[in-house]
Amino acid sequence: MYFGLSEDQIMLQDSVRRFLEAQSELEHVRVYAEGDDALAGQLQNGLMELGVPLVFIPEAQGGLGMGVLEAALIQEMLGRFVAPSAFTPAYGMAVAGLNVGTNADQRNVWLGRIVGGDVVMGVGVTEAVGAREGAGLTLSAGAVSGRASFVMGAETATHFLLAAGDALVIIDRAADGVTETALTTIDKTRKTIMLDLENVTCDVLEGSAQPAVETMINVGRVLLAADSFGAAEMMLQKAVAYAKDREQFNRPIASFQAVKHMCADMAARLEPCRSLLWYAAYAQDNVPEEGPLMACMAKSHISEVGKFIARTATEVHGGMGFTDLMGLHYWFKRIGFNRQLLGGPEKTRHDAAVLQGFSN
Amino acid sequence: MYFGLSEDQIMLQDSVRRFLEAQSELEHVRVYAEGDDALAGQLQNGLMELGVPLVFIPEAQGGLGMGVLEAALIQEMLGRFVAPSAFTPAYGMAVAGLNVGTNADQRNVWLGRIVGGDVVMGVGVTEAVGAREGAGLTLSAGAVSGRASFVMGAETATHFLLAAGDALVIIDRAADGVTETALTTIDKTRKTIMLDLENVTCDVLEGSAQPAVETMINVGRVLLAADSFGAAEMMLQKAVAYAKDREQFNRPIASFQAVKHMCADMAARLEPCRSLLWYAAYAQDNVPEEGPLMACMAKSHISEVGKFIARTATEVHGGMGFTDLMGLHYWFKRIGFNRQLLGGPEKTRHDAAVLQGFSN
Amino acid sequence: MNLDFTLEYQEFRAEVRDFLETHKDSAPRMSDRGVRSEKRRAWQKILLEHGYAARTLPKEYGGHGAAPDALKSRIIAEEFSRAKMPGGISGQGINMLVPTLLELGTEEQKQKYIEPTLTGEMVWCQGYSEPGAGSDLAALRTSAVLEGDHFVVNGQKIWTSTAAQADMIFCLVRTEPDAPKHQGISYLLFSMDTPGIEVRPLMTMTGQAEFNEVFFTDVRVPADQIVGQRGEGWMVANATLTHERGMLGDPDAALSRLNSIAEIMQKETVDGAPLMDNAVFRDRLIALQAEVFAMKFNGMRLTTSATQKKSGGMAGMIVKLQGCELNHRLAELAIDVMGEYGILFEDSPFIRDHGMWQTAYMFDLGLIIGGGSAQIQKNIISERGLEMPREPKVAKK
Amino acid sequence: MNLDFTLEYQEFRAEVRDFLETHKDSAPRMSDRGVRSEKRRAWQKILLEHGYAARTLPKEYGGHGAAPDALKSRIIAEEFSRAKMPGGISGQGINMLVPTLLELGTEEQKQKYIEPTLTGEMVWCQGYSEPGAGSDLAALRTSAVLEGDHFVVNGQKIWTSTAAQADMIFCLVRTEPDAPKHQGISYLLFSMDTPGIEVRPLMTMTGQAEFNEVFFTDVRVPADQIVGQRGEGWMVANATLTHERGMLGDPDAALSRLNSIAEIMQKETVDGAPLMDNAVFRDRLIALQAEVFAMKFNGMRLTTSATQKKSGGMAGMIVKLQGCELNHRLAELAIDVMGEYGILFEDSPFIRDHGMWQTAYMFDLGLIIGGGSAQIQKNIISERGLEMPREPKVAKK
Repeated sequence: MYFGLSEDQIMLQDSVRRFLEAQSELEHVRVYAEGDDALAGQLQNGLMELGVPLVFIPEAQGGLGMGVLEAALIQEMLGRFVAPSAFTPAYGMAVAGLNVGTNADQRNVWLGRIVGGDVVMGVGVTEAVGAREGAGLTLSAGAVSGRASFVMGAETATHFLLAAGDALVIIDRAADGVTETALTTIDKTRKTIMLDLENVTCDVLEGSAQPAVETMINVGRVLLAADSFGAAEMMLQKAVAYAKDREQFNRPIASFQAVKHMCADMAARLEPCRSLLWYAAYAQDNVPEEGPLMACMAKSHISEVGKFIARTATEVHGGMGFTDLMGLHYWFKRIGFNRQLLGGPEKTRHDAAVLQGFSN
Repeated sequence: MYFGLSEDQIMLQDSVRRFLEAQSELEHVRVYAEGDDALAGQLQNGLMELGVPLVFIPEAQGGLGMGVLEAALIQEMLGRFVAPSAFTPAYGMAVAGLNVGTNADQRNVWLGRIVGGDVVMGVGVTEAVGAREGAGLTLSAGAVSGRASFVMGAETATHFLLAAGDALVIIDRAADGVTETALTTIDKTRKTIMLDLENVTCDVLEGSAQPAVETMINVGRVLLAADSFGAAEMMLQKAVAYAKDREQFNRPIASFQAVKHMCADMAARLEPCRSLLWYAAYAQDNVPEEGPLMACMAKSHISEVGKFIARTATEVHGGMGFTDLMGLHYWFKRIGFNRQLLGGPEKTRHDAAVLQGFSN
Repeated sequence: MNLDFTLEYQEFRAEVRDFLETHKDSAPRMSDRGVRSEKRRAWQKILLEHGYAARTLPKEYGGHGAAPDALKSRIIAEEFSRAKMPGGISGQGINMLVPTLLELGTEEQKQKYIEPTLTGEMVWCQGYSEPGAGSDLAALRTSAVLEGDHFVVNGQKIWTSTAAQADMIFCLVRTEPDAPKHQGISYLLFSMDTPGIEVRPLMTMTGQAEFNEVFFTDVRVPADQIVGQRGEGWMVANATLTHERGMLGDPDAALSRLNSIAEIMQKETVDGAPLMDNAVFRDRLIALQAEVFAMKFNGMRLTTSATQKKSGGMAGMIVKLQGCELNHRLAELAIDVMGEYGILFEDSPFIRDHGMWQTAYMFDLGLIIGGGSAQIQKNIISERGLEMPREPKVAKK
Repeated sequence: MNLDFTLEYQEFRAEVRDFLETHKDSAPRMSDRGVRSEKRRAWQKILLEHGYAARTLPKEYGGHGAAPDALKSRIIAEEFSRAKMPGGISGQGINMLVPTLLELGTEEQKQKYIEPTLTGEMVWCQGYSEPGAGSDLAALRTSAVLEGDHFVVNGQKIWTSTAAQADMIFCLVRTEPDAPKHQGISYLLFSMDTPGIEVRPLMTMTGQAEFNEVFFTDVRVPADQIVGQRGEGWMVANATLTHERGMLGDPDAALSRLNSIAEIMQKETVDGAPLMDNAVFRDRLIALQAEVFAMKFNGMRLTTSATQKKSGGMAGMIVKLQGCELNHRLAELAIDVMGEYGILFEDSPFIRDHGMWQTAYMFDLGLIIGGGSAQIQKNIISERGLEMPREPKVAKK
């Protein structure tokens, strides 16, 4: 038994870390957040060169054939450096869906195009988690209509992989009948949209859509949890560093017991999340009977701990944490965004109860 | 508008406080808790001399005709000094039930006997709050059968006022067919029993039992909240005093920021409970449309704050708080007992939601 | 306990309602409430005339001269809130400087500054905090050196709201660098037009610049523009900080926030079921409702204390700590119940309640950690309220 | 990440299971597990023989002499827990004194004390804490004055578990009253039968006397009954405190507590509906389940670190703080879901799970606040784990 990362996994994560340390420092983040896509594109290209988009695609389709754990390790780093990347929807969830929910031909075609780089998927599965008033897609004669809300990955998507009732469909972003409404969210490093579709031609994936959509949601939950974990880890690190640096009453605030205990509480709550995240990611590929439950556990628990740390780390920074000067809010908002997508903690805990037969 | 206590109310509370300060110091509490009823009886007599049992009984029946607020102020003191008294069931809930749920004759008879001192009521309404497996009473041909669980006031009761389905009945404790099972609870200062009844002759109160039972529960909830409030206030006071006294690392622990902030958190959460308690008690008599809601609010919120203080005050005492030496656990357990009776916080919040049309 | 109002107060309330009904068209709209708005000043003039602003300030300085009556103040606040009408101007000039001048200013300063401040002609900002002096405010380092009949001010302030629009600043500076830190501070008043002042907006996590940084380079301030004596500035400022407590605003703001959340939960659905059907969210709503009620009643108790000219004691000391925390947690619940909609921000399509919830969630956190942070509030509660000892002095290395 | 066990470990697990199956009738029952129980000692003898107790201790002192293998230790713990079989004796003698003697004892002390301690013949108690020296343990005042070839001990200890049954005590005393507080302490071993020792049971909030106070009046201890040198006792004790970490017990204890609560919620009803139908309690259950899983996986990660002879780092440092807190909150949920039944105590009729929940609720709180309290744990995490500075020294008045 070995509960930990392999050397390869550590190397993979370190290479992404080193790249992002250089490419995604705060000044770059500010530029992305203000909507300058050039710098974000440069970061995408760098990730591409590292092979990041390929990690989760099977070798048979030209990918690197790694698992959800590797994807989570990458996403943790993207969260740690609040990098503007659609990795979770485009190269995590979409790939997971295509792996499960289609026949070999369609899989080869679409994954091949993703590997080739001429297709980047956005995903819309919000209604499969819980449909808000009026939202939802219906399929009729090979065309799809209705609203898909909170579609993820809009920054780079050329196509969208969408849950439409019992089906899973792909549409071209440029197709007739597609109306996009850009959403402004708290997190300016990722782009989310509403899609209103009217009779849009689509490729309906053959095979059973239900398990595919569920897999997409599970993988998405694990990756959002990884993102929050990475962001929370960085916030704790920043809080400790700030506390050592900042003096009040002639001593570093890190020497005040109240500040020390706030940091200790953060560390004590965050550290077990790392193991939970590793296991939840690992289980998706290796312990399938526990995959959905562990996705719920990681998403809900890391969302709660993440919120606690987002607030407490800000508090340690005092007024500075509240300003834009230190940019701490990018991490705060990233954690806030992850919390709500694909089911908030109450929803994911409810799903966990259902999975265990504790509720209907 | 005057939101506060009247001089009479302050005097009433002070007189009970002074009496209990002398009669219910820790050494006495230990004796009661070990089951020595003599000293408890002495305390009852003292309260009797102060007129405490009469406060809530209408003047028409020979009482002092005060309201729930006065009863709550007394109960707060009983909680503060963890006094072994069945005031809540015997002179709060039972009197409230008799005031509402019967005709004038029965009311005169029973309240008269209570005033006279030859009847002391215990109450059993747990099943009207929520019936656990198998419990509940049924009425048939003027006799009552079944189980009443967690009957309050067993220390002094000569009779029991019981909810039996849609009816409210009084039985003599010594009647044929009554089987008592004494319960051991965490709180050794109050006595609770199970009653198993088999065709026990009873006095069925005429009039509508439903509102009477509800009133008993509302008044009971306010008084349990008052008891927890008084106990929590004392625990905070003891924690602050201990922290000033106890030295570690050559300074009183009260000078450590972490200890100070624990005490400040307790005070900040406890103080608004005082106003909530006053209003909830006042509303029972004066704002009847808000009475049931405010009883739920006071019971649930003060239970939560009480639990927080029970734990935190114990923590401030360090290991000493955990021993029997300081007796702090009598307060801890009193708060724990109050929390669970007549509906825990989740149940009372649910009731509050129903009262506002937020739930069925 | 008597929650009825006597005839006098019932009549007073009716009077306020009449006033609001009569003048409802004179109140500036939401978009027209900036510190420089003419409509706002016209409204302020009406309020001053009727005694709904500067109610208890002396007539000789432009106030209404009424006897302090906490109950009437509360009735005014309640009725303005109920009618959704804006109250009087409430900047730091009116709330902090004016009471300070009344207590410690010279007659000339009172004459010169109070009335234009009350009418809104003269807008003030506050220069207290510095980047290196937050919770340890007395560590401030902005210097003022007397040269002839002027102080020459150099340094930097932060957290200065309305600095860009202000005519004047009341400012703490260090005039005696060698004195112990609390005894070397002076309290100066000067024009924001004085050469050498630069204002830079300070953006916060809400995406707005609610505050500014203000930089002073050789700013020359006439030496008589001082309140109190040289080196007494800390005492003068503390008088002002005490007055800050008065800025409570709508006593039932938390309750109306709570009711808005209940409305969302009743109106909006997931998978066809109203959010209110979610027992877990409902339980959180009710738990917060109990806290809101507790704070509401705590506030009523404080009003009664004030009408009796008694100190609110612990009930008063905990208001800021508990109030900010409660508002923050209300916003947190609103965001959680809205699910994905909870992350919408600013002027996004589909946003609920004009985006107030995320903004409130962050801004209230700022209030918790900002000027007079939660940590400091807890020190005050433990030291003044519970009489626990101060942190001992640290040994020199 | 590889959660499979290699053949070696699968075989080892099978071996443990075989052992447990074969010897299941030899294990003492719950009522027969006291420190003086003959059955317990017979069981300990079997465990020692098979290497399920004192597994890695040298054979020459009565141990099994196996190479340390964290995975095998974990497998043993898991299998004993699964079979609900008691493990080896685990008092403070075995867990704290024996490792200390192995590291710092004289050869004579090792020969004399280790084997009888392992077999359970010699029972120890620990004399560290004093009423005035809790979190500030080094402030202890129990004195030992050398008179001829004996130390004469006077003073008082507290929190001494099994003091009434113990043969021996390992005890910290102050031998050099004029030295700095950490340098004046010595570590003595002596018999609890020595004249001048009085043991008084210390009742706690659980209603049981889990601890004792121990009073020393002119207790004469031979001078060679010291571990380490005079004045080195603090260093010796810290070696022991480090070993305390090993006392973790059943790695899945929290999970089995959680499962018991789920069982109650599925089995018991209110108004005819199972408690599990209450969405609010269910939500709390699942939230705790996530924490239990996180701690379980954290423990697996620590086992892997140990098999690789690496430090667990932060993952290890947080175990006590988080583990106690989690157990306390599990008990809290159990009490809440049981409603009125939650307040039943001791041997009350109708009590659930033999009354374990209230006892656990209180006892776990005791663990949180007791020896090495939460406050101290947080200091350790912030200072050693996050490298934050220690509290500065307080200035002399």
